[in-house]
Amino acid sequence: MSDKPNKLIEKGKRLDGRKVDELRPIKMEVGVLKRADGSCYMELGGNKAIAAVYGPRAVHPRHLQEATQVIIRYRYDMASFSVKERKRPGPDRRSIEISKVSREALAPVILKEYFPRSVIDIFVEILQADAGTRTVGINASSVALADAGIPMRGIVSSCAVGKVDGEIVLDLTGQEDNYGEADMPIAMTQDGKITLLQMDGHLTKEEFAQAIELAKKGCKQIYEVQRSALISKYEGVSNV
Amino acid sequence: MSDKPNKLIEKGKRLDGRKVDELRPIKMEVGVLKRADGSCYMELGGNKAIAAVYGPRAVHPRHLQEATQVIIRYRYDMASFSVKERKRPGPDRRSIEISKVSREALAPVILKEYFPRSVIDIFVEILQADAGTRTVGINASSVALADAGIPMRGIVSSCAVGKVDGEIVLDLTGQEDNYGEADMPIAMTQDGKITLLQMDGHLTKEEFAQAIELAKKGCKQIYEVQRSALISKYEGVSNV
Amino acid sequence: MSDKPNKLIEKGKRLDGRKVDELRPIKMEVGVLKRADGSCYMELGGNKAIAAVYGPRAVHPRHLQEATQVIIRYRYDMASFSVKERKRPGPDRRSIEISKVSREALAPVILKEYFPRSVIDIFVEILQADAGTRTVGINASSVALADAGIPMRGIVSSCAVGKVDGEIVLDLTGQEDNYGEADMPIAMTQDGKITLLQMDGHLTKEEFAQAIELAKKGCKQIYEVQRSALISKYEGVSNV
Amino acid sequence: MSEDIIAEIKRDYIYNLAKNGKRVDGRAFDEYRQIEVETRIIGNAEGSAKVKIGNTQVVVGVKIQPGKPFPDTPDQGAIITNAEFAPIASPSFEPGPPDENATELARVVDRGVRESGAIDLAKLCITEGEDIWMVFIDVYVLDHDGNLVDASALGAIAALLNTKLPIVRYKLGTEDVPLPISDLPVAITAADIDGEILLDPSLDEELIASTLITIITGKDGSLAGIQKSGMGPLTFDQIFHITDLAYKKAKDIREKYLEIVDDQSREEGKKD
Amino acid sequence: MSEDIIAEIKRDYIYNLAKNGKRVDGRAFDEYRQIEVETRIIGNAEGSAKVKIGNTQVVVGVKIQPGKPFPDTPDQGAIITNAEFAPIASPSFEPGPPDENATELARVVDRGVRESGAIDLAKLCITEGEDIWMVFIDVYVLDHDGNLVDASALGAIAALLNTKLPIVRYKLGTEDVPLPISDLPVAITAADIDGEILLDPSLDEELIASTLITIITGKDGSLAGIQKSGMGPLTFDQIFHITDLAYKKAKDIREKYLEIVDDQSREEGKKD
Amino acid sequence: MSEDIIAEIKRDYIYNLAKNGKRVDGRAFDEYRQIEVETRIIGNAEGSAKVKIGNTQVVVGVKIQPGKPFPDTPDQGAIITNAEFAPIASPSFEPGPPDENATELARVVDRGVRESGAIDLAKLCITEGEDIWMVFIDVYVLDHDGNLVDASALGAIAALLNTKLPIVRYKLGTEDVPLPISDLPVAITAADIDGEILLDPSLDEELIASTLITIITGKDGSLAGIQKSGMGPLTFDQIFHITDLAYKKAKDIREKYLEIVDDQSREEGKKD
Repeated sequence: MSDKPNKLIEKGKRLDGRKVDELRPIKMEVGVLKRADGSCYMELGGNKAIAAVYGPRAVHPRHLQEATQVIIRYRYDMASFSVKERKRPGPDRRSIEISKVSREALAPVILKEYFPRSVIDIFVEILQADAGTRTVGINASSVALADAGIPMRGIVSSCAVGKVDGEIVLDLTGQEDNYGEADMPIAMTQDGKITLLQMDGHLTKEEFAQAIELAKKGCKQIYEVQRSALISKYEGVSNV
Repeated sequence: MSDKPNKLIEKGKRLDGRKVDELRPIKMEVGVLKRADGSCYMELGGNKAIAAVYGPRAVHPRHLQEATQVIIRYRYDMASFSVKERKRPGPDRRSIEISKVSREALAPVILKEYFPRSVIDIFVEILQADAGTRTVGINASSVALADAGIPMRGIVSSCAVGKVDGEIVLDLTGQEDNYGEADMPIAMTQDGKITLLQMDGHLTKEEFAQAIELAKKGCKQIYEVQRSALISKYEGVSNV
Repeated sequence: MSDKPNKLIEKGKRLDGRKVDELRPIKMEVGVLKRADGSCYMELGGNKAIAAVYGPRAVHPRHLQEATQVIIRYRYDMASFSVKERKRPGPDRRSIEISKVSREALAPVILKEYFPRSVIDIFVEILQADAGTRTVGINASSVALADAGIPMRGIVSSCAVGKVDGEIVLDLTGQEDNYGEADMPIAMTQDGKITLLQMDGHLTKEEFAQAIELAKKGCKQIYEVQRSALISKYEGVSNV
Repeated sequence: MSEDIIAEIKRDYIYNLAKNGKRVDGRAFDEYRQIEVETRIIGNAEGSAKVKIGNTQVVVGVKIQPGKPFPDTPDQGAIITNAEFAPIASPSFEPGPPDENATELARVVDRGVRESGAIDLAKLCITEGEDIWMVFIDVYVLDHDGNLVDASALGAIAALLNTKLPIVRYKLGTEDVPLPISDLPVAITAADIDGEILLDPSLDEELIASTLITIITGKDGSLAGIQKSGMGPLTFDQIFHITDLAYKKAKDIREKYLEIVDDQSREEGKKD
Repeated sequence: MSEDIIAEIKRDYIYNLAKNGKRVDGRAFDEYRQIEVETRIIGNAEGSAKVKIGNTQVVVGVKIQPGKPFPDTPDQGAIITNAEFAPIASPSFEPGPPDENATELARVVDRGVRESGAIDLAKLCITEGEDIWMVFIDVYVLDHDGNLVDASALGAIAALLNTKLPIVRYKLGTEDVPLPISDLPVAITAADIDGEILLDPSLDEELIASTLITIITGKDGSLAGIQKSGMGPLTFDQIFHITDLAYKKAKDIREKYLEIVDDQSREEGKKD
Repeated sequence: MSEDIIAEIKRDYIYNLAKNGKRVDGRAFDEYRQIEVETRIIGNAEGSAKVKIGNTQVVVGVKIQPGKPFPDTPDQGAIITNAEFAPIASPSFEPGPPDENATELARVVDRGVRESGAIDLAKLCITEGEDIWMVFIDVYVLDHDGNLVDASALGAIAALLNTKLPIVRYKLGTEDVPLPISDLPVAITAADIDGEILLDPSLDEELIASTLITIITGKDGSLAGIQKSGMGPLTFDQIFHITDLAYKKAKDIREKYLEIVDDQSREEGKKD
């Protein structure tokens, strides 16, 4: 492809001016939807997404209920206009896989036994996409779950690391993802449990270890943003 | 498009010889199907359609039942060969919308509370189409409901009015619809309640008022045809 | 089509060397799958197929249950790579029809009243296809049913007969089917009851009678293979 | 529950009649209900027919459009047959894509037309490897009182007989010509009711029959298609008996309903 | 059960208020909730807008791609409008293809744009019979608190107003030009609550209304579309009353939210 | 109910064994069940392989056809990977389109082939922007006794190794040439059972594992793909431990089952 830039990293700076271990600018807002039980809007560079949580609520049809714990459902969806080439609305194989791994990324922290025979629905709508949408979806969902008052063991934070121009970098843009050598989305809890891990491309074992370390830093920063967003919404309440 | 005629109305006459306030020739026959509980065949100019009514009958699955009233379902379908370009069998967005507004056009006259936990199915098959198929479907369904013995407050009658060559006309043909300026299908009860109203195109407020008046006349004529068709079927019975 | 051979039968020999009343080489193996309750792998010339039987097992959803007998389901499926032009995975109209007639070919011998409110699922996967796949599916399924211990009145055996170069032949290849004059798949029980009969093409009444006679012989040979396959699996058991 | 009891009583009644050589509507075992064939009823279709057999009613429309040939038959037209069990036709038909019964019906009608060679597909090639005529045969069942196969197959041939290639509309010439039809296959369906063989089963008869079998025969009396449908087995004797019956009955129907139509069509074709 | 009781109480409350000329949120019958229109919010779309009416939120994105014309309009662009009831927007929205309500919404928005002549489709022809611009208008409902039609229709026009044809991207020229917009249709929806006519119904009002009716009017004050939706009948007087209201209200909204956007767009268009 | 009790007992049994460093079938934690790879089993496929790992059986068929390139990669072939959980393989597989598990399997196998660079896609371009080879990799699971990912990924590479481009059939030349394969990625899956890491989990082990993780490594020992699948979290130490195990085990499997196949294929390729 002709529009591949010569270099994606020059003198330690990426094309958007970031250092290799820097996240893109983040904006996060809690409680942006009225109808949902919990919601969160997040921007990460060129990504814009809304997560909404409904539940716990009754399960229909009833034979899908689980007797001892709540069911978690997660639906990741990209708006048709979120990408350059219009996407047909509705699920495709990519979104089915992302929905599955995202659900598995969040489920470990939810206290599922609190709500037997119920379901918690997590819906993520990607309004604008620029690589890393699944991490944005997980981060926003994690906050939306807290906003909905779902009891959790902690907040899940997620970011992608990868290899670009031979270097391990944090939070790849679409361009870096397309022309880079590896992409590795990851999600973890504050106490260092990995709840999502995927990797495409090529990494040596050393690079993998380095990438994991960088991901830890990235997730930590994400966590601070999540925390601030939640605090700023409940400041009034928490000051009482 | 090259096959647009120069004029659709010349000296007060339309291309098929009708006056602006005239309906196309109508043929209506009641009870044309053996299996259906009620049925009606209708021709309106180049339109040919059959309506069938099944019910009241049990609702499956049961969780769709309504405790205090009957459910009305309406399915408008065009046969693949009813139009010039073969239509793929099955519902499309147009037929889904028409089914909805047609159901809403008929529901107000049905005494729904007589049959709780039941369903009345109205099925319309368009065999040949030449503009106005939804009005034909509603008219035939209305008669088929009566034929099925469904208790109703009255008969719903429907016709389309529109604007062609700057004039307000009754009952547009396909050609008039394609090259005209506005199309407005309408359905009403004998006591002047509007149960369907849609409009595409452009009408001034004055034209709109004029169109409504013309529609009233059209529906009145339709009603007479519906009444005759029902009487001629039940003549034997009513003479007793 | 240019690749039609001049002659499909020369001096009583077909292109693969068979006589007109000869079956293609058969390989049959019972119990090839661990998870299925019964299974059978079958090769017939260029055909390779696996049949699996699950059940009798509970029916979901419950309203599909039949109070006095077991339900039989049959699903014939061709693997995408089983034919020259890749086939889209999933059912098409051909496989829906074959599934129906195959189910009807086997159902008469199953003692259905033994398992009320239950279902027996028969699944056939065609891995490689060269004409006659439905007969292979029925033969393998019949054996898989026995392997699953389903009580039956007998074994159903199936083969195709047809007309090629003016002669009535047994067990057509793909080439013979494409360029032949008639194809007639048939299935029967050992006591001469016909449970499947389809025919495409042209046969005089005399040819039809001849074809039926040939099919009887073919099914008899198939039956011997089915019997041997079952015996060789249960030899150990039956020798006790 | 009460429905089951009525069904049971009806079943016994039909069985007992059949055992005494009789049918509910008084027909002989090899007698058809009244057949009506009406053609050219759909102006937007290139060919059409409505067939009634007793209360059973089907409409068949034929649409013809240019299209691409299949890779393995670059010089032949294509036939695409579809059957819609319109929910107006029966309380048991539901809206939705064709189920296995509608699929089987479509495929039997399709094979009756295709494999019998009724249409000369080589004459439907416009430009080899590029453009062919696609013949869409769409069967809509309007009222289902049994024996849909025979009504649909008869409707398909009757519709094809009055079909013209829309040559003018697609700017491929100055005159529409009739579709080249070279055979008039007729489908005859029999039901096995407790060993008795009845032609043209009504719906009540179909429901209690152990199996149905359709025999399609061509003008020259040869068999042009067979489909057994249903759970019950048939003996060889029964099958030979049915093919004999089918041959005779098809001849009657062909003469009465198709050869007349055929002549009419060709006459009218000349007038156009 | 308790939900039903709350619904019942709410219903009575709204009815009684309406009978006294009042609404739950204190608005007059012909008063809209606060409207906010934000445009150019989706970088990957050729045009976009977010509209809030009270708590109701929709995002409309416009994507434009070259495509083939329909056979009967070889010299015109195409508009394809779709509405997604994203499940984030309401507990009653479920993942899956658009249901009849989403389909109706999409078609009303589509007709409002298409039949009103807001887009000059003849200007969207690239090469007659070969290539045209296809305009995809995708409505995503984010938060559903009633009156989705007006929000979506407003969002569609606002998005189209800031849409540019991606001429450079598809190598059809050196400059992207704005989509040619020739009218600014505005949809006004009214609800009938026990005979009272209320504009801009909230979700609670919609749920108890016997019917809704949407009136679309153009810049010149003419009616450019009507859709009655719901089971209840309307009288002729009601309909004339609503069209009068709609005309006035549409004018306000057009001036306040669209003509400003229009000017801005054209200004910014010049700067680019 | 009784099924639940058996499941409970089985679960406890496997847990207790694992805690003592043992497995039901006597294997060591890092030991695979017996692997069998058979290739060229489907004559109508351009490449094929059947892989057994213990009782687990999958067949992979590769079909190759000319097609159009994606707009953003006009000079590259395309890989389309699909996984069918044939209902013959498990009582829990149902007929129908791939569910989320089949979809995940297909995508992991796909990425293992695609992202590892195993196929040189640039060599699959026939005419830039016009025609490319499309490589369809279809995985059919025949018997599911756990660890479908490793069996499917191994089957995919083994099938690709004996795949030839059907150049003659599509009249693009006089000789079919082998698909250009430049790496031999191998997937190794581990299960976490109460903190213990077991390779090649059987179905019973999978069902009680808190999570599974698949590590794909290439010939040069680098990581070429990772997929964590399941609800349980993993520690960083566990992940480093698993990647170490995976690297070693993949090397064994590659040497034993793929490099031999590779050699054989190339040998046979010469003979053709």
